[in-house]
Amino acid sequence: MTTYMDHPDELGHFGDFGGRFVPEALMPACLELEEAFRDAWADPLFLDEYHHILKEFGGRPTPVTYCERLSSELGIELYLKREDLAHTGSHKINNVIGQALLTKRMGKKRIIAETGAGQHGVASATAAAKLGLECTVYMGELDTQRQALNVFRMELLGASVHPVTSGSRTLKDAVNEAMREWVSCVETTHYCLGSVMGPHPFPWMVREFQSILGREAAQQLVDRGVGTPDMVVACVGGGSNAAGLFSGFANSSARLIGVEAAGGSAIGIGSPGVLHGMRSMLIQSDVGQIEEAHSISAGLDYPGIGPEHAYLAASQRAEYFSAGDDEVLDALQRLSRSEGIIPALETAHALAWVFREVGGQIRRGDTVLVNLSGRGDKDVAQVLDILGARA
Amino acid sequence: MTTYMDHPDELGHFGDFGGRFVPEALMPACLELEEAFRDAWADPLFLDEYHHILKEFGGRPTPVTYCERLSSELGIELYLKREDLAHTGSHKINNVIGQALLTKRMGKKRIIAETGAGQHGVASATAAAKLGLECTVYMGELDTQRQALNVFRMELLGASVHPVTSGSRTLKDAVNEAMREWVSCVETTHYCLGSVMGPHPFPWMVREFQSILGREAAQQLVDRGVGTPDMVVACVGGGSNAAGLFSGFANSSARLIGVEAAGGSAIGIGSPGVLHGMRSMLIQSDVGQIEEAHSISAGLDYPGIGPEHAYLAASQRAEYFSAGDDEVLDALQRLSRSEGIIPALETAHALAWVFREVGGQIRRGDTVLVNLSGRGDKDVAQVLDILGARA
Amino acid sequence: MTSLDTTLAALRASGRKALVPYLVGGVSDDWLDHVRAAVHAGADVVEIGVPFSDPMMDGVVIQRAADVSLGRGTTPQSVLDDVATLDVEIPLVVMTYFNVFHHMGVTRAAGALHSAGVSGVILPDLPIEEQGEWRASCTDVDVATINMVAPSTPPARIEQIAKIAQGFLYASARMAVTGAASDEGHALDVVTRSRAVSDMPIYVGIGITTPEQAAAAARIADGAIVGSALVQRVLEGQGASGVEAFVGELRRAIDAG
Amino acid sequence: MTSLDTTLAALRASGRKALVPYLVGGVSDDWLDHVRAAVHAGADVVEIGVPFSDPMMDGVVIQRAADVSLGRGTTPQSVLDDVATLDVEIPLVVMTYFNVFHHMGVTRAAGALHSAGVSGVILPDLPIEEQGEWRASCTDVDVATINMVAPSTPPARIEQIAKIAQGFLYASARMAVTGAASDEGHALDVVTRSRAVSDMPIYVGIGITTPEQAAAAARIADGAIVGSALVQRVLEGQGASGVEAFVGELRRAIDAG
Ligand SMILES: Cc1ncc(COP(=O)(O)O)c(C=O)c1O
Ligand SMILES: Cc1ncc(COP(=O)(O)O)c(C=O)c1O
Repeated sequence: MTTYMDHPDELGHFGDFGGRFVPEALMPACLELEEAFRDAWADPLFLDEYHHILKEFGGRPTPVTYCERLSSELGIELYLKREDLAHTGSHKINNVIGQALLTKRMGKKRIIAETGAGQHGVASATAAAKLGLECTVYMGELDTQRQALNVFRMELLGASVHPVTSGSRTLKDAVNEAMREWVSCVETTHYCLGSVMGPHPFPWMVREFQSILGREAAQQLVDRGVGTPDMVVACVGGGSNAAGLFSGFANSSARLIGVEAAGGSAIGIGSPGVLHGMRSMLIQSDVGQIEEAHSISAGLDYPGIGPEHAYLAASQRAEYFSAGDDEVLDALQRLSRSEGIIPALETAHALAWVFREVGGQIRRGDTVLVNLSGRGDKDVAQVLDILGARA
Repeated sequence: MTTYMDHPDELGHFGDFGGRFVPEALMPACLELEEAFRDAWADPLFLDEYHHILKEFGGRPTPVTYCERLSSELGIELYLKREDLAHTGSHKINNVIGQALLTKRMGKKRIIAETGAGQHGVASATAAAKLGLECTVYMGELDTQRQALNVFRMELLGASVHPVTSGSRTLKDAVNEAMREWVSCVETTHYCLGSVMGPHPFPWMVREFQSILGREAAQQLVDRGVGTPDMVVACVGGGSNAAGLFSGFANSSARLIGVEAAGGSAIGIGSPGVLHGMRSMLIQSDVGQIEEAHSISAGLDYPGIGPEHAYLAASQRAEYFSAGDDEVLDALQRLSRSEGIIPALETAHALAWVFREVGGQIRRGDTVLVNLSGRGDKDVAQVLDILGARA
Repeated sequence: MTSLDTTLAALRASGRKALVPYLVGGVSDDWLDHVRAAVHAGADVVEIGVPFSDPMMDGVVIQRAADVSLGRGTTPQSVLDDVATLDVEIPLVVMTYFNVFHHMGVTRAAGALHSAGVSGVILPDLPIEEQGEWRASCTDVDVATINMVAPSTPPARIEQIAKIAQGFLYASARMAVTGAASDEGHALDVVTRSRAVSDMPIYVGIGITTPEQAAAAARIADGAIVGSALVQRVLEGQGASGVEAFVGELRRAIDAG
Repeated sequence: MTSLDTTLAALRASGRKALVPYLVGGVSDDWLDHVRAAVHAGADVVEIGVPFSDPMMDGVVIQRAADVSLGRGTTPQSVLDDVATLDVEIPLVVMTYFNVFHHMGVTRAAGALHSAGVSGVILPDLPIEEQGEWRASCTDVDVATINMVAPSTPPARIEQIAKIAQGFLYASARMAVTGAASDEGHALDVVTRSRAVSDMPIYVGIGITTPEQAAAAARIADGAIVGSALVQRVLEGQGASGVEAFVGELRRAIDAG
């Protein structure tokens, strides 16, 4: 039997995907990072500190919530893994605490990070503040305007935010710019990537840092006597929350479902390519130019997907679907009204798929675990604008 | 030895304060509620459900976080009880889950609530959505304008928000209006009051519902080997987060410190009076008209204080101080930068006092526990406006 | 037994149904003329509201009047000072919220009420459990403490209240704050339950808006209290003549039975 | 051994220091004239950038030029088609990002490069570990795969790279993306370390802005690569004559030693 979500190969390949497509200038840093991570991840002291901080500072473990009202409306057993309750409001904290600790372990004093809507930027700024690191966040200029409050949150946390004026001035350009900057400060600075993407060891490392949520959820379902769910569902931007969740169930009988934004569906409408240090599925033009993703949720506005997801899709261990903006808005409202939890727009993609597929992909009576990857507070102004304009 | 924070007397008195100063129309509802609460609070099934929901839905227990960087800067041992990590972002959820369960137990189908900035309104709407109750929130018209996003959050959660156009159109008028409305629907509707105020049994009941945070914190400090802190500090609006915290330490050697907003300091500049069903300390004119409180934080903009706090102050078991807007803004920024936690403006009052009083009220080396009553996300826009205008 | 008890018992004994108009003190320069007009038009008792910043039992009309009055600089003492200048033959009672007198000090407040010639006080937020000191101070100076009963008040509690009630029992016709209403609410029910345990005069109030409603209330009880409908006319600027006209209408309707 | 290896080895043997100007393909109608001008002014190799949407190793100037070019509808194939029409005596190398050729298909891309008369390719994001298939396809059609070494590249890795390198070793003078710089960076260090393990021609690039810097680079290495400073002039609209003038200055400075 194949086991899934174990180590990639020595060069960071998950099947045909992954690898380390970086300029020579960055190669030593990637190798150093890989070694540091391998070493740390086998070091009980590091693991203790990582778990201690996530527990006492990050609010872990997050609970699994049973949705009583929706379950009976839908005729399924619906559970949510509550990453919205983690510090800073999403799963992003799991990753940044790990990378910030690793930064110190490598003797570096500063992190840089890219961000789209600002969630990973806020999380990075938070980890940096907590651990006494400097932090610069690269953010597309358009996004800094759309998310001015998140810019200010990062600044409050002591980070400096660098607006990126190149290209489409959104997330993918922020990644480009962070990589460019990293070249020039790689001696003192760690690039704290926000999802299971980029060059090896990032996709593997970030998945490992996020696996805490999948492990917790699996154990929590066992503890409640639910056992293995029929289906495990997560939204996919770069794919870190999905990877974290899936890793808790990859070698169980659960179906693994990733839900991308319809306009950013790298598995659905993309093709293999190389970007940001990895070979993966990318949305690109017919001559190999990377295209912009389009979605109501900034956190899914990424034209690629983590390489391990490309592999899980190719090997059919996981299945990837997509959800459109309208059903996503409906899903956000439905969960809010029925269960008292306002989900992030990203998360609402996973919910929209579940609401749509009951009776389709989902059989009545199935037990479905959805990763509530983040809270919707950050999105409320946007949703108000959209619904207000429609009313 | 006197024991503190036990039951009030039969009529709801804490020393000279408290009582049940309500119209006859509401008296039966208050008596029914008192009986229902007494009964529920002694019923292991009710307690189980309350604790179960707070755990699996509300994110309890919240951690206690040690502030490594600030502790060493200040020369004290600073711990935070992290209510910002509770669902909806503050301690308010502890109370509303309790009251919503009680509502169902009394066979009522609807709750009404007052709110200032919207925290208690959002929490109430959340509890109502979770438990399948209807919910109407009364909110001063001025506040609905200042906090339009919170109005929309409540609406997303299925509540209807009723703008109050009387009086100063802020929190105290929202309480008046909620009470008026309660008179007309008391048969079917529970008034879910948001703090340790109002007529008996509210001050006692809400304190009991909030005591979970104090009990947790006390146990967590014991578990870590810290033992009893020298000082326990909380901000005080109505006083529910402070009451919850204090109750875990009232019969220990810890000094109990409540910090009010300088412009809403009912203990500091108020005098005894009767409002909203209770006898307590109130800010009032020289002819007994209630005055508006003024503070940068909407959640502390209340001219009164819970009667048990008035009693704790009179009996000198707890001490009450105040903090001004400027030092509060500084404190918010300092915690954010140093520890990666953006506190609510309300909470920042407690922090401002601690930062100011090290070397004064606080001896170097003291162990200080501050209740981080809520997260600052709701306040970021306002802080940006203020700091932006100054820059 | 206060003088108010004696007066109102005698009124009832005479077979006359009581009409109690409510006016907000200090709402205008000529507010005392409104009181006089009400007396002239046949009021048996006038209820005078002392405006309070947070009138929890009042609907929008009386809230607005209170705001207007406070905006003019009205204070509890200024209302009492005004009242003291009135020279009318009927009892005057004051309605306000307890904080106003609590802040004055209970003994001082009772004295001030007495000096102003006030016969009784209605404090909707001072329940019987908390009335001890207040009641004692007032009784000392012959000021009655008038209690309310509501549709939600259970029989045993009505009995408790009736036992210590002074002046009249204020029977709330409905579960609502002051303001216009178009039906009789639970008036009959509340009055019937009160009668069963008390032989005090019982006056019905809350929501009585029209002469017909006042007449209906007076038929089932010993009197009718009319507040918002009258205050509304004052706010519209109808002045003393408007008050006199409306109170006259109420009087005639009640007397017509 | 590709033809490029032979040509550049011979160039070095002749004692002439190589000058490698960089131009962005498709940036203007007359971009081929810029290439010809560079050749005319004394370039030994011309490096032609194929614009990519996400130029991770490029600074603002070259990013801007790539945007301009893409905005004109330039595609990888259109650049190669243009290049195919050039009739120049010196080797042309292409610089771009791997996705462009990955998307074409590695074998097809190698064939297209060959057909266009391109002698070598620089793909900064294709490290040696991932070059296997690419290198094989290119070698088949006599297209060299040129590798970079950076100041951060440790000696052992320089050795690994040098072992398989073709054409020349592209020595990055600094830890930075393309763009102007005012010092020599770590050029001497990188070159020294590369020399220790390789006898390939070593050309220094990244940040060479002025004739003086080019001359300095050529003194310590076998050649100098000048990109942003030249592209900047193109973006300013200096056209073929501007290119010719600047490349001429660079040539003279280098030749002056
Ligand atoms: C709440 C939330 N969920 C999901 C995502 C998508 O990222 P990933 O696919 O890496 O989990 C984001 C990214 O910003 C997010 O904020
Ligand atoms: C975060 C937070 N802290 C404190 C308060 C003050 O309320 P209390 O004194 O009842 O805890 C509020 C009220 O809105 C609040 O939102």
